[in-house]
Amino acid sequence: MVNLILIIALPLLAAFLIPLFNYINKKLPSIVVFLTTAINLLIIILNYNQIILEPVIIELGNWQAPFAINIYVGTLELISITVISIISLIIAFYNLNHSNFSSESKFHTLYSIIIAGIYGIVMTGDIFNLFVFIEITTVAAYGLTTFNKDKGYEAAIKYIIIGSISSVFLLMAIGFTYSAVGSLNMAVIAAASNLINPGLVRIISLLFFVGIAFEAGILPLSIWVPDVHSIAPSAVSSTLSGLVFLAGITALIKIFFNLFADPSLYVFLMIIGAISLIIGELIAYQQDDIKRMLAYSSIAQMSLVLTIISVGTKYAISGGLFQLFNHAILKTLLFLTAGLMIKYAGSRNISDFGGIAKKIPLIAVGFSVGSLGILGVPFFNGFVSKIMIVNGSLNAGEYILTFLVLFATVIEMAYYLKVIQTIFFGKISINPHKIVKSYVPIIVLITVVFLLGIYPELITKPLNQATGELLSRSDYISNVLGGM
Amino acid sequence: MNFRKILALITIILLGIFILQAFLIIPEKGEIALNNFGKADIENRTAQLYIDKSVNSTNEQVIYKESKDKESGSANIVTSIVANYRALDTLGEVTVLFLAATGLSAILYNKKHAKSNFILKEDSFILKNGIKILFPLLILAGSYIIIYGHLSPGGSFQGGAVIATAFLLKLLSSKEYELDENILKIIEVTAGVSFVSIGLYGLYAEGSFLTNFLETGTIANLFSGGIVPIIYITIGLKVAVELTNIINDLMKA
Amino acid sequence: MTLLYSLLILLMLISGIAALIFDKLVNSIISAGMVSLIAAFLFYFLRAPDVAMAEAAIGTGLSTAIFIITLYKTEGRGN
Amino acid sequence: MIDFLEKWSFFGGSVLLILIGLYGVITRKNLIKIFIGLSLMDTGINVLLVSLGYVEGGIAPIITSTINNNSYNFVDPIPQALVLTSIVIGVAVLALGLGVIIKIYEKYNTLDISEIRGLRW
Repeated sequence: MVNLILIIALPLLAAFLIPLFNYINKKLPSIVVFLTTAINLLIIILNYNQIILEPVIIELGNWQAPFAINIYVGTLELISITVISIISLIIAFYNLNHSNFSSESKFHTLYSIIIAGIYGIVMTGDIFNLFVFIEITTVAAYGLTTFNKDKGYEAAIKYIIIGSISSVFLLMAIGFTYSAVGSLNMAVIAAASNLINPGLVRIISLLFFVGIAFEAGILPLSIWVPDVHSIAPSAVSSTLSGLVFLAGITALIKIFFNLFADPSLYVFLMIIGAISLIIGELIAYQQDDIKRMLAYSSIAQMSLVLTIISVGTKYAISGGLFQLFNHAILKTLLFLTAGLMIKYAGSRNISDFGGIAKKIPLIAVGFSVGSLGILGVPFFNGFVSKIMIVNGSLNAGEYILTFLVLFATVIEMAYYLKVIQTIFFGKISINPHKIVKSYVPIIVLITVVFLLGIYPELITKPLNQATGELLSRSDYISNVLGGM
Repeated sequence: MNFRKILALITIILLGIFILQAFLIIPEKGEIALNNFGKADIENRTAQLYIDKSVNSTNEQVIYKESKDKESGSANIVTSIVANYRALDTLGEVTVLFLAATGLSAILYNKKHAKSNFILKEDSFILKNGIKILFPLLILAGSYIIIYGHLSPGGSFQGGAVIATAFLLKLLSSKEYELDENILKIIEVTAGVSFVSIGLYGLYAEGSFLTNFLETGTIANLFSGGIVPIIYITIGLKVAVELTNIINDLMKA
Repeated sequence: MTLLYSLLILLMLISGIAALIFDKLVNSIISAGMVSLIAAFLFYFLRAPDVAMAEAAIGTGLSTAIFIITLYKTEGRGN
Repeated sequence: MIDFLEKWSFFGGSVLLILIGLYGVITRKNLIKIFIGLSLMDTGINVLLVSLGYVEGGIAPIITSTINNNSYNFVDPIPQALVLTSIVIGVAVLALGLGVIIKIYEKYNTLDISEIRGLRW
């Protein structure tokens, strides 16, 4: 058993050391970041079997559990950090060859820290610590956005303004919670949450929603997403879209399932999510810029996950979570391949990608696999989760929701198939630019997609366990508080 | 007053009503709500345990210059929370500052080695010499605030900011003054790495990240906080360097 | 004592509004610094000397300084 | 009157400061003013957090030669620790934002968001 705090501490240590490494050799920072992500994956694998048996609670600084910061890793957190570590490893590998920025070592510093922040958001069991990790993640993302010297600054300013406003509301929610309960520990708050006045619970949870939803890509607060995701370098877009959204949704789930489990809030979440889903898909349909299209599609997918999870039945929640992890893998693949195609074609417009598949077949195939996975075609990983989502919402009697999900899939199909058609059958109309070959990340990601598509039990079994844990708050509380 | 401003005003007023009603809620019996102003409840809550320094031990009185070997050992309870009970937050916060400084230097990278073109208009004699005298005093004050952070008000953030202010004044006062970026980098790396390493040593020695693994002494003595003052010095250096970096970068931009 | 607090808070709000409506950016920045300074006093009255010091050093001192530097680097360059 | 002020001046004042800042962020066109609005919001939330932890007649949570043991009526130290963190994070984000503003000015030679493509709204 290796202490899981290491997966937060090691990237931070690496990041603090990077100026030194950069002094020794310009290539070293990217290698060090790659190695730390690899070690993180190793640590998680070493812990996997134990955590699946029972949740691990790490008390920091040797202080008794509810009184200081603690880190809680249950099954949901375990699956999340596993997915995060795999994807971050793949992106770090991609960065080995592809990060030729003017200030490269700084890019790796920020990348290393954003990964630590994402792990922190997922694992922490303390609401103020959650705020700190959210700030780490967003400030690193602000910095990473500006690495596009062309248009990055405008996107970054938008991001910073909206992020700062939401962080104020998040702090307000934390302050109100602390004032009412007298503790910042999630389990203590959960235990006391039926004692809090219901009106106050509603105000606090809405403030939490405003504070975190901007990280999770839910629409009214995520107007920054398309700008930032389309402008940032591809490795950053896939990190933001795959991993930061994953962390944001996990944090929202923690707030709305572990902290305040108030059924009237679920209706609110479902409505917000459904509206955001349809609007996201409709705007994505109109885009011609491929990365903007993918960004709006991410918004729609995240809203889908939020809506389905707030249905609240066991089956629906597992389906939503499965979709969340699928989305992380698929969007990484999509953003990486889209970035390579943009580099090759020298343009971001879908109409300029005609016939690109004949020149760079593997990348085009990667993009198609990602698209088909999102659409939920059989043998791709999205298939099982789509089925679970539709079944889950039907079983819960939410027929309107089922209809909306299917409607959204149809729109999705329209725009993804349009891109695939252009790539494979369009007329070649480009004078290709140079491209750095990078096959390994794409092949690995495609393998993962098919692996999960053909053996979904790999993830559905632990997911069912995670859903069970999520729905039994009393277990969570007694796990952390012990006999108190 | 155009349409947009009126819309903004209405939104703000609605938001204000929404937030302020949280304070108006009168809890029914058995329910809890926000405390009234001045009626914060500490009794039997986490805060009381921090004040009593009895998170892991039983409730004993803490007496100035008498109590020995109390959990975090520092007389300033806010410090003991920042640097000991909730040290992970502080690590995160230092990381945010580090991120901001790194991001800023990446943003303003192109003109890195340009000289600062931001100085006060008149290179006045009084100002120049005034700052010459003030500079060591500010550095001294900053260091004092950091080192005595666990005994008196103040601490690494305040002290770090004071030191950064000293460099700000120095940069303002003369064109010629240039910070040695290598030294800044060395301090930055050392401070950051030692903070994490202290945490990791706690993990190695006592089995938990950021444990206070040193003996704590008598409350209110200089050497009483265990690792608290050491952590505070590393944070103070880190804060001072990052803030100085930020100012330096902005001035050279 | 209560009246003193309330007056200070009123002053803080007025400087806050002033910071937003002044035409010249220098005046806005000074007003925002004023808000921070009053907040530092309020922290002192709320028995939070640590926070008061931090607000005075960081909020009033450094924030204002970096605002002024930015102003000089942008629109203030001409004057 | 005094009772009302006592109860509301801190809570109401800090919430109002947050709202004033938010109004500024939404309506102002100048980027520096928008960031002034953000820093007002930060100050407001910090005052709110500390005042939530205030105890009437309480004393600062530091054990000194006069306050020589812990049985005094201290104010809540936790919000103060949180606010220290929040102040530093605030200045970090502010500095990063202002750095980006300088770059934007270099590119467009203006700070007016209605004249900057990609920031108009």
